[in-house]
Parts: sequence; C-alpha cells; structure tokens
Amino acid sequence: MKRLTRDQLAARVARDIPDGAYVNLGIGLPTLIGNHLPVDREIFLHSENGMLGMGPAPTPGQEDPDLINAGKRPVTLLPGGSFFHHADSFAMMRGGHLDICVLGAFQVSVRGDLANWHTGAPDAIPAVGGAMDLAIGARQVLVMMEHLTRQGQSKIVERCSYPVTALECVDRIYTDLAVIDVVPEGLQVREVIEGLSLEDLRRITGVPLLAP
Amino acid sequence: MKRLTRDQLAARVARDIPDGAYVNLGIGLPTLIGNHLPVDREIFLHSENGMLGMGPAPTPGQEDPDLINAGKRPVTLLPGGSFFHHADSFAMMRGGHLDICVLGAFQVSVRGDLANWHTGAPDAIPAVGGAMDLAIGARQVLVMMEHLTRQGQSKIVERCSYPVTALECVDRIYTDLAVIDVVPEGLQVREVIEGLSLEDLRRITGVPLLAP
Amino acid sequence: MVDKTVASPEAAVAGIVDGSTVMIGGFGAAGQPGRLIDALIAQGARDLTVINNNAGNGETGLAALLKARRVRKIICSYPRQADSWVFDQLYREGGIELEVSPQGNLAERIRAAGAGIGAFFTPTGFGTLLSEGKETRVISGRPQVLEYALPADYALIKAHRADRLGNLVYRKTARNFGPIMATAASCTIAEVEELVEVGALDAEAIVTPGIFVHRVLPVRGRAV
Amino acid sequence: MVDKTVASPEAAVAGIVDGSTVMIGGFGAAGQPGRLIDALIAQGARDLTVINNNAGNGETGLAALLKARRVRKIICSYPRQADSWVFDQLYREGGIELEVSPQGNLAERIRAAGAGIGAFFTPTGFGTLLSEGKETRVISGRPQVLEYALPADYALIKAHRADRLGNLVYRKTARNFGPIMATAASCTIAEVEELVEVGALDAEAIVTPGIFVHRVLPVRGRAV
Repeated sequence: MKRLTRDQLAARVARDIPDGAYVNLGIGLPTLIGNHLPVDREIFLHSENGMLGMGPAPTPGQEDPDLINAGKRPVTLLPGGSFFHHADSFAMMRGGHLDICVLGAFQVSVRGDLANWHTGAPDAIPAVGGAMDLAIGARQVLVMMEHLTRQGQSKIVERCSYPVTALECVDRIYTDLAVIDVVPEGLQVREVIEGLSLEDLRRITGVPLLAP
Repeated sequence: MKRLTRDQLAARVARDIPDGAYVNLGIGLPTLIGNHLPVDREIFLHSENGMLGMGPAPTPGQEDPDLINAGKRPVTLLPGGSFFHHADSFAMMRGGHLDICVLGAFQVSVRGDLANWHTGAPDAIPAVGGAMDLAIGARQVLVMMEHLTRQGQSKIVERCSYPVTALECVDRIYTDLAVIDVVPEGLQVREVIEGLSLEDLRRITGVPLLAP
Repeated sequence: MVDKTVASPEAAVAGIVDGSTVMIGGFGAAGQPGRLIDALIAQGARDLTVINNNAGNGETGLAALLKARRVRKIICSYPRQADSWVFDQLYREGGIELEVSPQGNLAERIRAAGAGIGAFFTPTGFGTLLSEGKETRVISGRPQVLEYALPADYALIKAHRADRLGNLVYRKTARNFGPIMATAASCTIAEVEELVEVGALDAEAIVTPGIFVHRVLPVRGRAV
Repeated sequence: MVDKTVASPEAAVAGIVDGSTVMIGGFGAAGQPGRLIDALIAQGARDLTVINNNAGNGETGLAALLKARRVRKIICSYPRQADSWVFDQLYREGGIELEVSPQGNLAERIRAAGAGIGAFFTPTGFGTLLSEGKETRVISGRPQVLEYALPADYALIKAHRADRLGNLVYRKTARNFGPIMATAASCTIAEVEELVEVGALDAEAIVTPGIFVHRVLPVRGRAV
C-alpha cells in the first residue's frame, strides 16, 4: 500500500470537478487542487475576500498587494473574472451558488459533521474565518484530508471531539487512503487506494463503512 | 388670507433643504420641489428605483427609457451621480442615510402617524411602493400637503382614519396654510400664512396646536 | 468551453413548468425583459406566481402575460397604476391573487433569498395593514417586523451587456431588480442588448457575476 | 459647494472620542487604511471597540493600534495568524476582549446595520460554539441562528479613487469590507489613493455613492 502524496490527493479531487463549476478551495491543503485542475475544463475559482475567476500566482515581480486570495497570497484574475465586496462575496457562498467547496478538516463524523476550525485546546485563540459559511453554503462540500492524525488516529469519527464547523454538511471525503461518500445510510466507500483492502480500511478507520 | 399655491408651497419646503442634503422627493406634490431648489445649494436627489444625483427632466427628444424616476418619468443624471440596484437603493433609504424625505399625505396625526398609501376604501387596490420605507428610513420626514380635504376637513387629525404608512414618523408638516412641527409635546406651529390667525388655524385644524 | 448563450427566445424559456414561481425584472418598462416575457407567453406555462415591482402596464410585457391568464398570483409593491387596467380588471373579477409587499421589503426579501438569509427584522411596515399577523419584536428600541426570504424557480431579467460566462452589466435605472433577482432564482435567464467577448467587461464594474446567470439571450452580438 | 476632502490625516480622524466603536477596513493589508490608523494612534483615542476581519498583522496598521493599547475589544472573524503576535500576546495576558463572528455573519451584520435591518436568521454557525446562547429557529427546513446588526460610530476605510462628493471606487480585492463598512458607521472616513473631478467616475461603476462618505483623505490629487 502506498498512501497518496498531497499532490496525488489534490489531483484526485481535481479530477471530480466538472467543466463550468464554481468552486472555492479552502485555505491549506485544498489550495493545492488549483495546480491540478484539468486544462480542458473551464472552472471558476471563488475567493471569499471578493473575487470570482481567480487565476494562479503571478510570475515573480508581478505581485499586486491589492490582488490576493483568502490566504492573503498574491494571485491573478482570469479574463471574465470579477471583484465584489465582502457581503456580496459571502452572499454568493451562503446563498447556495457555489457548486463545490473543498475544505480541510480535523475530523469528519459518520453523519457528515465537520470539525475544521478549532482544536478545542483551552489555550487556543478561536479563529473561524469563512469556514462555517462555506460548510453550510456550497452545494457540495468536499473534505480533503489525511486519513489519520500524526498519532495514527482516524480523522473519520463516530462523533467529532473537536468543536464542529457545521452539522451534517459534508458530502464526500477524499483522503490519502480512500474516497468516501456521506450518504443517508452512513459512510459509503467509493475508492480505496491500491494495496489496501476494504477490511484494512475499516480497521484503520474504526467506524462502520459501507462497501463500494 | 391667501393659501399658498402648490408652487409656493413647494418653494417654501425647498427653502428649508440645506446645502449638501441627500433628499428623496415622493411621487406627486413633493416632486414639484425639484423645480424650486435654491441654485446656490448642492442638493442630491435620490430616486428609489436606483439613482443618486437625479437631475431635471431632459429636453424634449432627449428622453432615455432606461433613465426614469420613481414616478416612471424621464429624468437626467447630474455629474457625480450614480446608479445602483433596488436592494442597495432601499438599503440607502431604510438604513437612515437620507437626510430628508418629503412625502404627500392623506392624513397626519398629532403623534406624527402618517397615512399616505391607502384610502381604506373597501374596493381600492392596495399599492404601497416605497412609502413605508421612506417613512421609517429618512432622518427627517417632511409632509407636504393641502391643509384641508376637498370637503373642507382637516388632514391633520387626532388619529388617522385611513390605514397608516408608519407610526410616529413625521417631523414636520408643510401645508398651504402653515408649517407645523411634530414635537414630543404635540403639534407646534412654526409659521402661519399671512392673513390667517393662529386661532383660525386652530379652528380649521380641529386638533390642539401649540403656539409658535 | 462554457457558453450560456441560447439561440432563441424559445430556448431561453424552455422547461418553465406550470405552477412555477417566476421573478420578472423591471421597474415599469425600464429593465423589463420583453422578449423573454413574449416567449413565456408563447411557451404556455400557466398557474404562475409572478414577482415584479408592479402588475403590468398597458397591454404588453407583464400585462400581456396577465391578460393571457397565465398568472395565478402576483407578489408586488405597486400594482395600481394609471395604465394597469389589465391587472385591475383581473383583480376585481377575482381572477388573480395579490400579495402586496412594501417595495423595500420586496427587494430585501429577494436579496435574502439569494444570500442565504432565511428571514430578517425590519421596521418597514410595522403597525400597518401590511404587517398584520406577522411576528414583531423591538430591536435596539425600534419595533420591527419579521419578513421571510422570497426565492423563485426562474428569474427573467434584462441587462445591457453580457459575455458567454453570464457576466452582466446594466444600463442606468434599468438595473433596478435585475441584480437581486439574478441571485434569488434557481435558474436565471437574462435578455441582453449586446453580447461581448470574455474579458471585455471591466472586472471592477461587472454588476452580476456569471455565477448567478444560467442562460443569456443576446439581442445583438456574436450569438445572433 | 460640497467638499468632503480633508487636508490632513489629523483632520480626517478629528473627533473620535474614547470608547468609540471603529470599523477598520481591509483584509490583511489589502484595503487597510494605513494613514488613518496611524493618525488615530497619534490622535490618542482609547478604550476603542474595533471591528475588522483580522486582529492585526506584524507591527504596523491595526497591530500598531493594538500595541498602543487603545483597543478594549475586537470583533473579528480570524484573529489568529502567523504574524498576529501583537494580538496574541495581548489576548493571552487578558489585555483585550475578543468576539469572534463567522466571516459571513460579520459581513452580513455590518451590511444589516447599514441597511436598516435589525437582525437576521442565517444557517451559518448553527450548532457550533459561535452560536451558543443565541436564538435559533428552523426556517424552510433549515436550522438558523439569529444574528444582530453591527453598527459603528466610525468607519476608517481605504479606496482607490474618490471625488469631492465622496463617491468611491476600489481596486481589486482591496474592495473587501470598504463598501459595507461605509454604510454602517455614523461617520465614514475614506483614505483614497487619488482624488478626481466630479463626473470623472463612471456612474455605472461607482461602488460607494457619496451619501455614505463623510470625509475623504486623498493621498494624491487636487487637495494634496
């Protein structure tokens, strides 16, 4: 068994984003997806600070401090893109207009609850940004994360122990080991990486998984 | 005693609109005020269909069907004016940003309740437009109306018999006979036209009026 | 390649089923999507709920749709006008249901539907006939009325220029309800005066980003 | 003649008293009104409640205002960042009060204050720590949280171009909170890169109409 690298995982998610989709890629791991979008598809990236049609990072020396993404990194705007203010941008997210958002996660529960903003540590400074708006607002909420914590514990859990971002919001989970849908019956495995059996995945994950 | 003509009344109201004011002139009688604004003041007219900096009617032949006022008549836009959509336009009205609105009225009560949208006739088709938004939203709500109905009844009343537009919203009433402020103590006469005594005004009006 | 343009008015209004809720842009004639309304009449959908500021003027556009008796209910702020005789007659003979909303509440309810806001408190209408039976509450010392989001199945709007991605700009006061209705419908159909190339519209001045627009019917330009 | 321009940063922030609630525009450095913040620090008002998306970066701008201990409370969505050490330290030593609002709720609450909406129901935050103790209700099948309008005494924002009437346009993603904060404060003060003549800004592309702006501090242009 060979876990997907971060770039392989990003490419796997990218493959499922259809032509014409309006997509928000969350800060962190999901940002990598931007490098793997199929070139034969026209996909529109939304950045919650107020931009639709976001392009790649500028060539060095061409950075514009007024043109940044939600992670505050310099980006570009593609032809046909547009700028808008924060309330309009979040109306776009909250009003159900984005086809897809991809978010990182600390934990996802069997019901699709998402925990991705707060470790719950008593001394942590809470900071949420737009995570809760994306989680409730996009038509499809995809999670992209490593299957296990560094300590080897499953991030797919019966019930989130970390503070949740939103309840029953996740549609699909992409990890370095599998692709799993959240369906009314529970968690439905769609793909397992080569060399890993469903039984092994079940054992590692520790929550009930429906066979593909 | 000589009642003010409609144009004299409009000129009287116009005199009280200060330089730099943002103003909405309601459909009907208040529209006349636009012809009497002092030329040495820069006054910004708002039209609720989505325009700030509205100018006068265009010269004949220059009408643009896409450039109309709230009464659906052709108008112009002054330099420095701007266009915006309906939710933004009403946010401007409802959010307390207009300094002044001037509205026509069927009745105004001693507490400043306004009735200007519905006669209450059982067969009338209700139609309100932006009257309720202006009445609750502008910083100062001025009413401009004839003092008496055609039947000779006072339009300033103890309690509105017509359906109200908003409660306790009117700040000042301009009529063809007097200028009257709505103050916490009641109705405070500010001006009476030449040749009419306060006692006559009180008799005609039929509700308590505080002396100037 | 994404291309939201449609080749004909018929294609623009295809699929609108009986019983749909349809927003129609415009304030009087300014911004009224005349071609789309004519196509909707020809298409034949009936039992519609229509959301518009008014209830039709003269005998064309929305008035013609009413006259064809396709509209079960209209939600608007100002139905009664000098030239609203088609509506007036239907209303008096019981041929149409009317919901009157203060104009700002109408606009804000449409925006709320597009912005994912379920309901909001507003002072507008408090203590009037138009808030009878509605929930009220005093917030920051002001009595306010609870108004609910107003979504639609379709929005028929008119814009000035568009590109194939559905980005829109409007012209003067014809902008009115277009940008908010575009956000509030499951399917937004824009009749536009001119189709331009992608990139021709200023990114700082696009009023309706293409994400809100599903079909574009150009009167002039590339696709005609 | 109306002229909202002011001659100096000091004049721009004159009158801001201790205890004021001050919105500060910007998302990180983009759109942050650096000159106005520096002027506010020099002006000396303290015990401020600040509304911003973040809680300062590095040692300049908002971070410098925090470091000068002028801020009693900050309302924001994302205080913790790699370079938010000024805030982090203040927070950990109990030197500042923090209210975290989901970013979309923060933006919508600001808009609501400017639009005369007392409160609104939104699904964002339902079932989370950030809605603890808040009123909730199911609307159209979705559980929602009641969030209240967030007004301010002052808004300090940055724009790209302005005219003497206070009309503003912004530049790229520096637009962010400027247009909504401008509507939500009793006094809006805009630092602008360039002052232009009245009529030079396209009426179709003005983002903030002058009605929302009270003072304009140009960095370049006529009044400098």
